[in-house]
Amino acid sequence: MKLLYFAWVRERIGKADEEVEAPAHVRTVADLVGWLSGRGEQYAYAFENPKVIRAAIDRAHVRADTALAGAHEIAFFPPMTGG
Amino acid sequence: MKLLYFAWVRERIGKADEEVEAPAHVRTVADLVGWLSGRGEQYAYAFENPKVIRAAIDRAHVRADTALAGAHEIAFFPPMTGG
Amino acid sequence: MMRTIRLQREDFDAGAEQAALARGRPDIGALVAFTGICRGDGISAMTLEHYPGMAEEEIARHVEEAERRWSLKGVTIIHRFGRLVPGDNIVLVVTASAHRAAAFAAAEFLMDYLKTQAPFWKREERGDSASWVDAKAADDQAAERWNRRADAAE
Amino acid sequence: MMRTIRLQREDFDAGAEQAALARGRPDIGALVAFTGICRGDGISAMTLEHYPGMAEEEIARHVEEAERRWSLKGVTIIHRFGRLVPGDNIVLVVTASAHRAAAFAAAEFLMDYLKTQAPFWKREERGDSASWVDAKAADDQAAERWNRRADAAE
Repeated sequence: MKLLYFAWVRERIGKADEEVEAPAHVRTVADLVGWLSGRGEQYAYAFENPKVIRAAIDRAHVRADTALAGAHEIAFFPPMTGG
Repeated sequence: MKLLYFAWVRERIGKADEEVEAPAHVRTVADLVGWLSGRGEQYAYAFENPKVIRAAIDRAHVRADTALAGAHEIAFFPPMTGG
Repeated sequence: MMRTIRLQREDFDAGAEQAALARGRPDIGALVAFTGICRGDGISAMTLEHYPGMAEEEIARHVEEAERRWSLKGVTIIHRFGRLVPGDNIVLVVTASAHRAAAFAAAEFLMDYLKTQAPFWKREERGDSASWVDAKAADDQAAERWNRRADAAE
Repeated sequence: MMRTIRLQREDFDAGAEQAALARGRPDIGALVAFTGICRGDGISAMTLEHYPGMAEEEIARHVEEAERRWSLKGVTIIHRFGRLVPGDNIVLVVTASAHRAAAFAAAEFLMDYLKTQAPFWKREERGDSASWVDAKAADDQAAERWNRRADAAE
């Protein structure tokens, strides 16, 4: 699946997007955050406070306990500051 | 003192303004409405329902029990419908 | 605070008024504009009568009240009088503030008061007849809520 | 209902957008426009990042929600992205309705949601340093009140 990162999540990870194959035990958004955090210190830094991380699956806001099944595009970003 | 009439109050009375000398017993806005109502049927028609008549003394909204003392310009009109 | 109040027979340019209020003012973060337009629901024209002198003073009093309640950077109010046809502009209220909550609240407050306290009267033409518009209870209630609330937000 | 949603790097003409929404529509009696402007309180510039695709979809969902809650004749939303300097326009929300209460409420609702739900992020430059703007609790509370209230006023 495709991952997208925005704002300081993107800056900390050091890339705007990537393709990943997560292992089978990664079933929810929270699982994915945990798995990504173990991939390197830039990921650990980006996700150090999971409570402030927002996620979207296929362009719609989702909660951390949402299942990843069927997701094509998953985005991680800080709270929005538009308007 | 100078009287001004607006909207259907003006139309019913048949004039936009006039100078009057009210007798001494006319002390409040309500007294003035009563006295004017006795001056002819066009006035009686204009003031037939005193509850809906609004008044201003010297360009500020006033209540019916407001004293006329010192008033230069008294206006009568229906509820406002601006905006 | 920049304050502009105009009563006029002529049309106004809502966009130009908004731009004029914000120009060169980097302390303004929020601009709210309300434009009231003559609707065509069965009427062929509308004539707005006003009380010259009092109308300006009454509007100025409410602008001062809005300035006391909210932190405003500028207010522009333009109210037309005379004969208007459907689609014509009637009234413009523009409020400027650092933040949106104050600008929105002040614009609503000013419109509610214009509707019920500013000395203007509308006469509508429908076919061959003309009649004075009755004041709406809903407008009185909208204005009344500002007396109940102490929420001088922002 | 006329609906325009645009995300763009270029500036917009708030007055022209308002005029375009109302033109030839004598059923519109009330037009409310909110313009958000980049303030100059210590910042030299601001860069707005957004999530292309999701931003448009998220805004469209909230416009649909506003249409369900209020009787609207038209909505225009324009949100800029890229680098802006103090005084630059950031966002425009225009709502049109027969009556003012619906137009005001819908414009406030849409702004509250743009602030907290639309995928945009602001990065401010102050002197030599730049930092991402923190989300404000006040904005979350402003958006939250629409979930509590059932006052779909006209």
